[in-house]
Amino acid sequence: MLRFVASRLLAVIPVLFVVSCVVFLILRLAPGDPAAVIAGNSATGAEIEQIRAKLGLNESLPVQYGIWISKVLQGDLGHSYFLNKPVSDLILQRLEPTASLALGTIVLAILLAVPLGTVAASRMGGGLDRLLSVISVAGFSVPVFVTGYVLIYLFSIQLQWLPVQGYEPLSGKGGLWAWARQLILPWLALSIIYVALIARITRASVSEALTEDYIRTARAKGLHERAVLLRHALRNAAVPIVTVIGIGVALLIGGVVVTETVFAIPGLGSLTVDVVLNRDFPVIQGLVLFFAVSYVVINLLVDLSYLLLDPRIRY
Amino acid sequence: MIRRSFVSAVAAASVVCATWIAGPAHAQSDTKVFRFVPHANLAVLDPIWTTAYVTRNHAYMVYDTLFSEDAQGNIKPQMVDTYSVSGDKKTWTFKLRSGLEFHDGKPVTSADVVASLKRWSSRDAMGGVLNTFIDRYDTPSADTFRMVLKEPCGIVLDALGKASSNVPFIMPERIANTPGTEQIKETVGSGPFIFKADEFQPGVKAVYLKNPKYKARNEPSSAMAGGRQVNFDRVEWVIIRDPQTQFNALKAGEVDMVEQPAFEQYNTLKQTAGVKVIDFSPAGLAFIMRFNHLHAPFNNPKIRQAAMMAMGQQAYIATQVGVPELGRVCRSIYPCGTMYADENTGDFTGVPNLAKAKALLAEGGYKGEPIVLMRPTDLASIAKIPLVAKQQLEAAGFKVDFQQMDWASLLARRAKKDAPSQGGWHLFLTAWTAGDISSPLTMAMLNAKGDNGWFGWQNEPRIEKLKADFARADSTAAKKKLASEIQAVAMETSTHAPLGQYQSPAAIRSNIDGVLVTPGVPLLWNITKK
Amino acid sequence: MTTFDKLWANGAFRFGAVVLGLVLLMALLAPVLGTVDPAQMDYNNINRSAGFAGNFTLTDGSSVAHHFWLGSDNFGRDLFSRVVYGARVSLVVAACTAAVALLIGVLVGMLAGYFRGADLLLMRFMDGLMAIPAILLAIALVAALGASITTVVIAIAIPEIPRVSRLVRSLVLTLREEPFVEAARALATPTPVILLRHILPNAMAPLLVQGTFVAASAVLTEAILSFLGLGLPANIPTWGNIMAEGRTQFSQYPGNVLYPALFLVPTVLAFNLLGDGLRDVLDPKFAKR
Amino acid sequence: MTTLHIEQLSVALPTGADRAHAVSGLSLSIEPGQTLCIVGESGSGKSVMATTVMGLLPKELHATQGRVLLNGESLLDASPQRLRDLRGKAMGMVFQEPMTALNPVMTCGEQIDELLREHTDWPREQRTQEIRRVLERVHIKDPERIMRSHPHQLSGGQRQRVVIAMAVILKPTLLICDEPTTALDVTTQKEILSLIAELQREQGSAVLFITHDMGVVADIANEVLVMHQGLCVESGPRDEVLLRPKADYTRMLLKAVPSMTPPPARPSPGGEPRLRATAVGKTYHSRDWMGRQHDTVALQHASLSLLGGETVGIVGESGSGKSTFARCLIRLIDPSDGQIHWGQDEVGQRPESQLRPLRHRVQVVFQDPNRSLNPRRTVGQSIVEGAMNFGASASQAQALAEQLIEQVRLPVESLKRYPSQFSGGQRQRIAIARALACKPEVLVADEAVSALDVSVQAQILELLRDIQRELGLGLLFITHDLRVAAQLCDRVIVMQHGQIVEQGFTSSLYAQPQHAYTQHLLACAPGGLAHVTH
Repeated sequence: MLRFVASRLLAVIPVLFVVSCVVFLILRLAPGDPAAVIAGNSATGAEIEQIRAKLGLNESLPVQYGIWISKVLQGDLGHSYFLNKPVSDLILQRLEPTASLALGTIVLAILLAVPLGTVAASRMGGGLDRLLSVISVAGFSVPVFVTGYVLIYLFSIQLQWLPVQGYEPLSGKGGLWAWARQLILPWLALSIIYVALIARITRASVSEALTEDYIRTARAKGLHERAVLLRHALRNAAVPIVTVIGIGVALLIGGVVVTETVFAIPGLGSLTVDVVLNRDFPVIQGLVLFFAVSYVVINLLVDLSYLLLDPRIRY
Repeated sequence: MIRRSFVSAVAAASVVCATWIAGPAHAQSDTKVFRFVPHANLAVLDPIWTTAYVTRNHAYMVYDTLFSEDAQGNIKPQMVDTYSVSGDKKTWTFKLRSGLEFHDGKPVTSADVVASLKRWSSRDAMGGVLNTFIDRYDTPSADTFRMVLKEPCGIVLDALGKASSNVPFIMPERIANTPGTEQIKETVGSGPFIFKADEFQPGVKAVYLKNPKYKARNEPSSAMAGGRQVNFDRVEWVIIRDPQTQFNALKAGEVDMVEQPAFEQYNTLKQTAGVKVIDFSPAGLAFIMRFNHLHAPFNNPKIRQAAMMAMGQQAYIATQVGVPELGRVCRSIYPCGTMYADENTGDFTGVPNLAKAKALLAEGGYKGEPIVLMRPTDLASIAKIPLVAKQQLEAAGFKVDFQQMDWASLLARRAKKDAPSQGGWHLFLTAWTAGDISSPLTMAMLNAKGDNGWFGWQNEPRIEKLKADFARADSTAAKKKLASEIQAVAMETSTHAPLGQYQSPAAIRSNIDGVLVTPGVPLLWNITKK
Repeated sequence: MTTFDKLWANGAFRFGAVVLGLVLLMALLAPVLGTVDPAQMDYNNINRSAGFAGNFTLTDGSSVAHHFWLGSDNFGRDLFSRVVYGARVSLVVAACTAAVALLIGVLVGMLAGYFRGADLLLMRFMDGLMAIPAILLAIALVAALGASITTVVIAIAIPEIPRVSRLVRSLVLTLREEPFVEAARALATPTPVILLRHILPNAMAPLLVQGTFVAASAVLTEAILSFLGLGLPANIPTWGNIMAEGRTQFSQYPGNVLYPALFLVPTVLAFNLLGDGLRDVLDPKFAKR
Repeated sequence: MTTLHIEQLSVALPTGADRAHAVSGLSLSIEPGQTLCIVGESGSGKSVMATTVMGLLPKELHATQGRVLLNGESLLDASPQRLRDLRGKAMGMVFQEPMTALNPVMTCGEQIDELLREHTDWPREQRTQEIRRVLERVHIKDPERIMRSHPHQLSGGQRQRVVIAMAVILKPTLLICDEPTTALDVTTQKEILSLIAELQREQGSAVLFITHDMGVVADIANEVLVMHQGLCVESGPRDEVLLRPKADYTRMLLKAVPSMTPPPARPSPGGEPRLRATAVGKTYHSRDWMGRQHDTVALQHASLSLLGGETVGIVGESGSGKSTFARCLIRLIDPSDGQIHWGQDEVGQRPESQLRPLRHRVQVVFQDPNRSLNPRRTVGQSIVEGAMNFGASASQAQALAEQLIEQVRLPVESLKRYPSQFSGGQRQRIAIARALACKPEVLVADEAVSALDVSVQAQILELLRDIQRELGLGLLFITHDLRVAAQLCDRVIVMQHGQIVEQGFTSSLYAQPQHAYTQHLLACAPGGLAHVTH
């Protein structure tokens, strides 16, 4: 087990190297220049040049990459061109909101999607199956900013139950309740999408499991249909379901820009868009490294969870 | 033995949720806290290092200025108590008010002032002009500093009391010594608010506390001048990116003021309960279109003239602003309603004259080569005007190659002098607040020093000479005459096309009063909340 | 009963096919459905409500009687025309994205599945590709190549390619062991022929299913890109950028967002149900049930 | 009291099936301690009848008439709740596929415990103790370890024992066995059959035993019922039905079972060996998660030679290495050591590119008819593939295909149709035609008939003999079925644990087997009443 985990973590190095090189090149080759953005509207060409020189953007690409990668290896992700803050602080600051948004959404999605998919699978092809499929897929078919606005209109403006926007840190004075209140609407808006994703995979893999011989054995033991469905079919369908949940978490960590914009939640998604639009190179590169590592770690956790779910799998 | 069924478990959970949700609705809006939504995300904190408006607005909260402009545009002393000018008008002596203190408790000294002025003038256009006149600075005592000029200069006070970017804010010497091309690391000023650096979350919020030791002047507030009374203990800048969410947050009372709500929401805002619309900057903003003077066809004045004849200001106002009463046609290159605005602009009327445009095109020998018109996709405030320009230029017979890109790419491409077909450009459009274009010395488009002028790189020595005379003129009447002459040359050589003036009113809760009228800067002192 | 009859008998597939057929028809017949030039701005017809009958000024200044079935947006453009023409672009984006993602995904997946050596290299690269956030890729591409249909298609397709290639790889790994593939090897059939003649046709069913899901998410992602100001330029209408532009005045004129949604939601729904139907009928695992 | 009594039972098939009823008008009864054997080919409805008794019919099928009484209680109109109480307690069932019958993600102990928790309210210790006792009763050596281990860690035989333990732990009055030993090796089959008989004696339960193998019927049945197309063709005491069959169908079935006594040896055809293997071996190398290398030796120094016109059989149980040896000979896998010759050319260590021109010499027919033809290509396209690979033009290949399809006794129109439209037997014929398309010198049949019904099996064997005689092919026949080998092969090679233990002429080897393993194998072959069957 340890060797497997070690080898997977070591495999991160080449991926990180490839990813950082690719992103480094995309940024330098794509049009747009941070110095121009900093100088602002009424600057002149000369001023932009001065700022470029100060930021070291006139060095050759390999030199710039060398400087950056050597600093990263010592754990210093560098400084943002704009925000006068180390990149690591920026990411850490945005971690809690993104994590709360991501975890809440995934938990809610699983609680809704797994039963939905399992029931749909048990009544495969029936009216209920089609109805549940349409509901779960309908969630997936609406852009999240539309759902977001409608939810705000209903729950914040009309019913005034929940706040429109903002994020209260967990450690804030409001404590758990203030934190949760802010996130209920975004959780709902987002989880509708992931319910569709997870429900479809659950429906597919549970109905596939129901064709297996051990289901017939379970029924021959006189078990109630629900026990057969949950303890036998669902447990065997767990591996593909956990895989799609892993993908979901990776997407959520990557930042759900639109939801963060609509609900004004300071997540990694909106930070990504800001820094990319401003061409804040160090932060972009830091973010990409963070996403790459989190993506690989999530995949590793998913693979390790397979060990718990299916004894046949050994690494 | 059958375990609790799954369905009933979920039902019980949802009942609990329902009671839990319906807790207290509103965040109670405490009268001692003011929540403000700026027009853009506050990122850079150094008002000298960048000309970004949001950084300038932030700096007005934290820093103080030697002089400041009042509602009528006159420059009034602020940190300066008394000042005198020598007979030969070459030596200005300024004495600071007593008891001025920085937020870190240290007193404000003349050394701080000189260092701040040096750093400011290394980056600001008007400061640059002032520098050409200055021989040296003297600091005879802690509260007195002297400016010795090589020859008399008419814009000393205009410069020291300058309203818009870059404003000569006064910083502690240790910070002001940072070179102009490097960002300052600390935000310590002597202004009415103290910046809470530890609570600053870029892209999320910025927090300012009332400065108890601030010694406000006792004159009544008028624009930036006068006493700067602060009626709140804590001011929070809440960054909300989405215009619809800004609207909802204001309506729900979660924020007290939105600096720049989307124009489309103007009518609804006026009818929304608990909300009112106020215009703190009547001079507003103006759209312009800038030509690239280096490359064909716009290096030929006739073709530039033809393009200007095709321009119809009404269409720009209608599509980008959309609310008739917020926009107005204004032929002058200076904002109508400000000191130097002047209606006589030769043939340019701001109403399309297609016949004349086509004639000029023919005269200029335009052979239909495509005009590269750049459009920013991600800056909502000016994303629509290029579409109007494309339509109007095509109506006049121009062929337009429409290049869409994000703002950062546009800024980078705008700085390139290459030919339009090799990554350069012919035309771009942008907007300026009144404060930036009310004086010829601060208007970027009038920087006609060719290769090191403003983008578009017009080389027009006549404009530069008139600007130098303007700097020496000492009477308002003389300055007015020179400003009109500058506009005449600008129109003759069509430096740029003014495309209409508009206001961008703010939206505030109805229990808010005392928002000061300024040339574009939202000032958060003097405001009261019942 | 041919495969098509079996497919038609499946409710989900039927709903999907019918709706997509209607949308395709609407897109093709756009010019004759009482529409005007979707990009034409007429600023004295701004924010008309649905059903308003007035006249619409054209580029050359003349005006024609026009019925604003769905009203107009804050540019004064006819919303109904934009939605109808928008169908064209949205369908093109969906189809091309699915095609690009499937094509490259199949190529990479086949190579990785059949040749051990290529497997490690390709899959690590795919991991790398998946680690780059899709939004960053989209922004960089749109910034680099300018906003056009091809860039948007590439920007949406690239994050889908690793998923498709992973699916193809797993299919190839299982199909490789099938006796009819081994028999082909015994008959001395060259490897590329085995891949194209024996392996690919049997991987078609799950691939089609994945294709429909990619198409569905493409229409949505285009809307997200437009929301961020990175989608197609305003003069090329798509459901995504109509909604994105209309969002600032959602409370005042919800029509700008809701009317395109009335078209977008059923289309994405149709793509998804088409996929579910295909999977239930064609996928051998399910046929056994 | 009769344990199971069925009267005029009919089960309807959904519309569009090949006949109206899966089971029509079936009657039978089993007394406690008795074993009724239902015998019939696939599709005869025997499994549907068993699932009807257990009340496990899928949604599409339903019993239209008749009565099913378990100890006098009618099952057809019992409530689902009542049926669930009976299943596992009053009636237990054992299925055909032991490899997939157990839930892979639960330990065997858990799966039996689940049954006890369902039907009894015994405390945990009593349940665990009961499980240990029942596992001992089904002769599982180390019950503690088996209880904690997952199904994939057990052999086929062990898994079937766990299923049986689960079926009998609550001492049901009726035990239904649906082909419980078909997927097992001959030796394991014998142990399972005697285990069922032993449990039946102890518990006095009635056994409803379903099989298609006449040998098994001969070993264990008290009463026999022959089913065909859902109807009861004949029923009665075992000796009556087996020795004096009245129905033609029963007679046909008995005749199709190949006899255990091989015909007299044919003279060796002589000539150069078409296929020669000397000391061929195959070892699989794998690294586990701790990095330790694991070598599993699948095949060791196996040699053989095959002449044109001669049939050599390779016989052995699953895991004996016979399939690995065959795949090495066809060069679908690379042998670790030893030499292989196709005619004069050595092919053992050659790379694929050099092998390709020689591949037409050796062709193969696989076991599973459903997966040996590409479902997406027509029969004609599959057959011509080999010929086209070796340069035949389209028209030549088409002509060859028409000639071959008739040679395997299928109508010419079938060339245009898809494999899914053919029965298992017909698909094997197509596979043979495909193999013959490139005029091979050697044909390797890897369990080519074991997935077919006995009657169909007989026709395919007949076809193989004719083709060999007409084309003078060398035929290498791999099977676990000693009866088939006896009738088809001139010489037989017996393999165990990857090694050849004995080889010789079929008649002498069957009469006086030298090696202990061969003797054991021959003894275990079901149908002890050898004299009965012929």
